[in-house]
Amino acid sequence: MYTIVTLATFVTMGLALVRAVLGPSVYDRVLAVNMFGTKTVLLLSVIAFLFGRPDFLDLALAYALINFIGVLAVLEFFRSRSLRRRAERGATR
Amino acid sequence: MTVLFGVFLLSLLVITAIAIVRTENLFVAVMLMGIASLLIAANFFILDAADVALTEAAVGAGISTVLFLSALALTSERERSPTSRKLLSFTVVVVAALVVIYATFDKPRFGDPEAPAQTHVAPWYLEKTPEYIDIPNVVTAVLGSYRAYDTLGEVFVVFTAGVGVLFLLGPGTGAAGQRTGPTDPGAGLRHHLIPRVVGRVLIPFILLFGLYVQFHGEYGPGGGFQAGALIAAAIVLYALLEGERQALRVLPERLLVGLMAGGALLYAGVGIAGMALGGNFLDYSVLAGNPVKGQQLGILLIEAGVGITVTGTLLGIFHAFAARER
Amino acid sequence: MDTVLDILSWFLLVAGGCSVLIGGIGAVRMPDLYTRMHAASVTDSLGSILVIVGVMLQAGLSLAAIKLGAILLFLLLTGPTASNALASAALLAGTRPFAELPEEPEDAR
Amino acid sequence: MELLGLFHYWVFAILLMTGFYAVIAKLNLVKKLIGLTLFQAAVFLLYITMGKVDGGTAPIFPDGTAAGIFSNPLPQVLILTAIVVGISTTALGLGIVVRIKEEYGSIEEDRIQETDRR
Repeated sequence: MYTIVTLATFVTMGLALVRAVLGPSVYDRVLAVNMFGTKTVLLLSVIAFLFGRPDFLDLALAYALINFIGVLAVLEFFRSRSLRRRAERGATR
Repeated sequence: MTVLFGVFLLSLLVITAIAIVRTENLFVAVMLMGIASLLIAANFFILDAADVALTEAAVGAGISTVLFLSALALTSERERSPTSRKLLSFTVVVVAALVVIYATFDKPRFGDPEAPAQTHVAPWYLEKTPEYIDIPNVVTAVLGSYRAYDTLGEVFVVFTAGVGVLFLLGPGTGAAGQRTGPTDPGAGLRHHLIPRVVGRVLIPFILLFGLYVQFHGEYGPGGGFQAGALIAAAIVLYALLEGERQALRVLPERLLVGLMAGGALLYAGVGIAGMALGGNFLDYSVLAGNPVKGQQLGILLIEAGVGITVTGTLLGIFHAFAARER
Repeated sequence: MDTVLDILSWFLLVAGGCSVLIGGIGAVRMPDLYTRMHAASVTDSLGSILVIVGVMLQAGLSLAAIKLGAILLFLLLTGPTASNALASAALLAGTRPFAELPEEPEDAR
Repeated sequence: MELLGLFHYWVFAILLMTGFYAVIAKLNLVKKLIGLTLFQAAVFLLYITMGKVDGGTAPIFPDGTAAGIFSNPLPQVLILTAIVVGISTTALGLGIVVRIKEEYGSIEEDRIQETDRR
């Protein structure tokens, strides 16, 4: 039964990868990475039970906690980039 | 089944790697690196390396993306020059790949218990750890005690890399500070209310989890390297939300440099304490009356040293990059 | 009792697997960023709930169940926040929704 | 099945060479570093693959005794430290790239060489 969920997650990871490679906009890629992260958390929690070592859920917990940082870093990157561009435009005017 | 899972994940990894090399947009390459890191961590997990997977998770999910993005913000987002000597490089790479693949036919089959790697020292480590050190996690035992020299060296490499980054990008080098725009990029995401509220909820839990990983490293996957990266990730999250300057106010630069050096010194100090008590360098058996207890105490102390140095170094590097931006 | 729990958890796991899969297909097939985000994030949270509650039923009352609960809690906290942050960043950067009506005034934002 | 057992090593070869291609063929310095990171990841995978034992589990004793089959802990220790060292050295590389950008105004190898020739 775990195998079915694992396979579904695998296929979804593949689909998210398709989205990340195709794009087209950078936001699509961020979305794909975020989705990939959630799917990895699910995959790791299910596989921990599939292999019979539920004490390894720490790994999924780590991802559940810090995947968010990547998205925020991207957000901050966009924000500082738009500020920089505005400043450059102001300077050349 | 493990083999099939591995085959699937590795195929995705190859596709990701090729996409990373092909894209000319460096931002996209960094995003795809994030996916590659997740795939690698899942692979490590399937290959029974829970500790390694946790390290990859702690480093790859937060710190690595943040560092690459700050470097991109300081340089450029696009590759401007076309690929050079494309055909020649491609030929070299394909020939080399074929040679390596040809060499793999002599390798032992995947998972072979009779492979040379499995038959020499590894059984000894597995057999003797309950007797000599008596902790369940053999990886921590090997890392902290049997091969403590190695780990000491690695800690000093991390320390040196951190010092190198501070020398390159620290205050007073090059053009830093000359670019004073009308904006304040050091302010962070203060105006994004929802991420800020949720992020602030998460920070204490990440710190708590980091401490759990640090001190539970003898019993489950974890240890100083993972914990250091996790705690650094929590502080980086704080810096992203509240602005980098506020984070520096909480953990000033001096303190970070102190942590960097202090952790490495604690590690080396444990080794010297062992010598002072009549043992060899990094022999913990003499630290307590009972050799097994001494080993456990020694591992606890050096893991703490590793955690402190890794936290200090990663945060020092992050601040060095972030300070350039403002 | 155990059989009932087993059947329930299998049902949840299969439903979760389907939901995850549908989200993945949606993220590839939908026409623009916001619809893709919708497909991905809705089934992300639903799929996570179904799968993790399904696994929790298998784990029973143990440390693993508590850890799974924590994982679910953090996933449900961060997932929608990340979607919200991403959508607002995209909207501010000028990506217009695909389904926007043409007669809507330009400055309605 | 016999050949599938070598698949992991083939992926190692392909990944290694993909990273290497980025290092030698791309002129952008950040891209070179990304290639180097891929190269590193390939080596990590090779080590961990070699440590796997059929039917084994992670070398963390569930009940405190060494009963059962466990995978090899030694490659895991080497790679665990190498990952953190890898990110630190990559950061050092990125620091150098940032300084190059500030001094030369570009991170493309050909333009840097052009500036140097003048």
